[in-house]
Amino acid sequence: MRVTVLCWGHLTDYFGSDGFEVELPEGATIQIAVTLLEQREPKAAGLTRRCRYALDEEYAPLETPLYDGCTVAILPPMSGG
Amino acid sequence: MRVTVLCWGHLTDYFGSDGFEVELPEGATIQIAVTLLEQREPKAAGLTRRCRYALDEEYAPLETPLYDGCTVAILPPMSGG
Amino acid sequence: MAYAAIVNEVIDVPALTERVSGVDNGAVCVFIGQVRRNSRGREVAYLEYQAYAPMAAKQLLRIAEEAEAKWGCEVGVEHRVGRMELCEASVVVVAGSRHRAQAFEACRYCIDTLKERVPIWKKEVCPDGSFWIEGEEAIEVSDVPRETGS
Amino acid sequence: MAYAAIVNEVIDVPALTERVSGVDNGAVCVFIGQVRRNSRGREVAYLEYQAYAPMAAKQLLRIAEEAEAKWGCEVGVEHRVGRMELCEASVVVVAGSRHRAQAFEACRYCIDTLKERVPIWKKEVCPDGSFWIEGEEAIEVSDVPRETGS
Repeated sequence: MRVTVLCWGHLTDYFGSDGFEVELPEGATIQIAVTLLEQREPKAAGLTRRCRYALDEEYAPLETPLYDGCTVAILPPMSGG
Repeated sequence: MRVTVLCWGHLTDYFGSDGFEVELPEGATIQIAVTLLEQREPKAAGLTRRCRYALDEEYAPLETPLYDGCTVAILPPMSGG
Repeated sequence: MAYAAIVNEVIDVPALTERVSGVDNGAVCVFIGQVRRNSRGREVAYLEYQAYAPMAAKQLLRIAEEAEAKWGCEVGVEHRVGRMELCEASVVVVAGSRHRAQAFEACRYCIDTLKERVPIWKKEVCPDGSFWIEGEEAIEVSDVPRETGS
Repeated sequence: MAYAAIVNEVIDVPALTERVSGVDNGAVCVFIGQVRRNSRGREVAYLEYQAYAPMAAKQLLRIAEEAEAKWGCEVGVEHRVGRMELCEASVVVVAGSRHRAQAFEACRYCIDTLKERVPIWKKEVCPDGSFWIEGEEAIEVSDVPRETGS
């Protein structure tokens, strides 16, 4: 399945802010998408521990299963206000 | 001594809002000025219990002595805001 | 520096806010008290505020200064007197500080304290009569003609 | 009805305030978060706010709705994104209610909760470098060129 990944905050320094698509096996979870990112950019490893995650614009835990065409967002600690 | 008395809130219905002068004996206190008002307008009697008082624009207790030329204000419960 | 005034005209909220919006402040809290249509079941046509102006201005400034000292912030207050229509502001408090907690606290302190000790009185003019609001009480405006005795 | 928006332009504070200043409200509380010169010892030249806009707008609206339900008041929030100069407002919260306690509480709730769960990130651009502010941390913007891999 194809999944869109969006990164925010300092992660955009590594992965850009436009998002990108990844191919994942059926049954993959948010955790698997995150692991893929950590492998792609070693500087991002460990940082994702601090993050929260969203599936299709709603907060979701790491074990949430993904589906074809969905959007996962990696959300570092926020600083709005 | 001559003392100026100012009334506020519903007391202005009885005593006007422009203030007026009274002649008081030496040694008179705010209490004495208040008693004079209560005698002048029976409807105001007892109401002054609820009030606070000011001497020359500062809060002052009933027993504060007055002096020639001073200004006493009778302040019912306030409702600014 | 603390600012306080009793004013006769419409309060200029942006201008007052500007006073506490300096470059060192990250947070500005504004409180606006305005004339509402219903007051404890009475329908209000308009309000009239009366102030013992010189004493009220002194007390307002003192309250603003207390808030500045206690929360390390900048405070401004204006209270309007005279006739006010529905939705018009009778009082505006502004507080600017580095962080938001201080701005909220200072603003709240000023409006709470103002109600307790600034000599201002509100008269509600309603279709069925007029009432002096004195603390928790509403006293119907008496029909007796005013006498300015001496 | 609760109102929330992520905006790109200068926030119009009077227009936003107007939304919660109806004739049934006697109290309006406004909170303005603005760009301040100093941030934990760093001198700030300007800020850049980035938002996950559709999710941020949803979360903002939900917070405003929660505040309205909890305090029986009217709430509006705008958060600006993009580049902001010193003293410009990044966020404005307005809350109108019959009495002041609700307006203060609702306004405070919105700004506190917004910081916790609305996906917005601040980058401080300083003379000595730029920093992503992420919660309590400031992460220096990396020099590596951005790669949008796939």
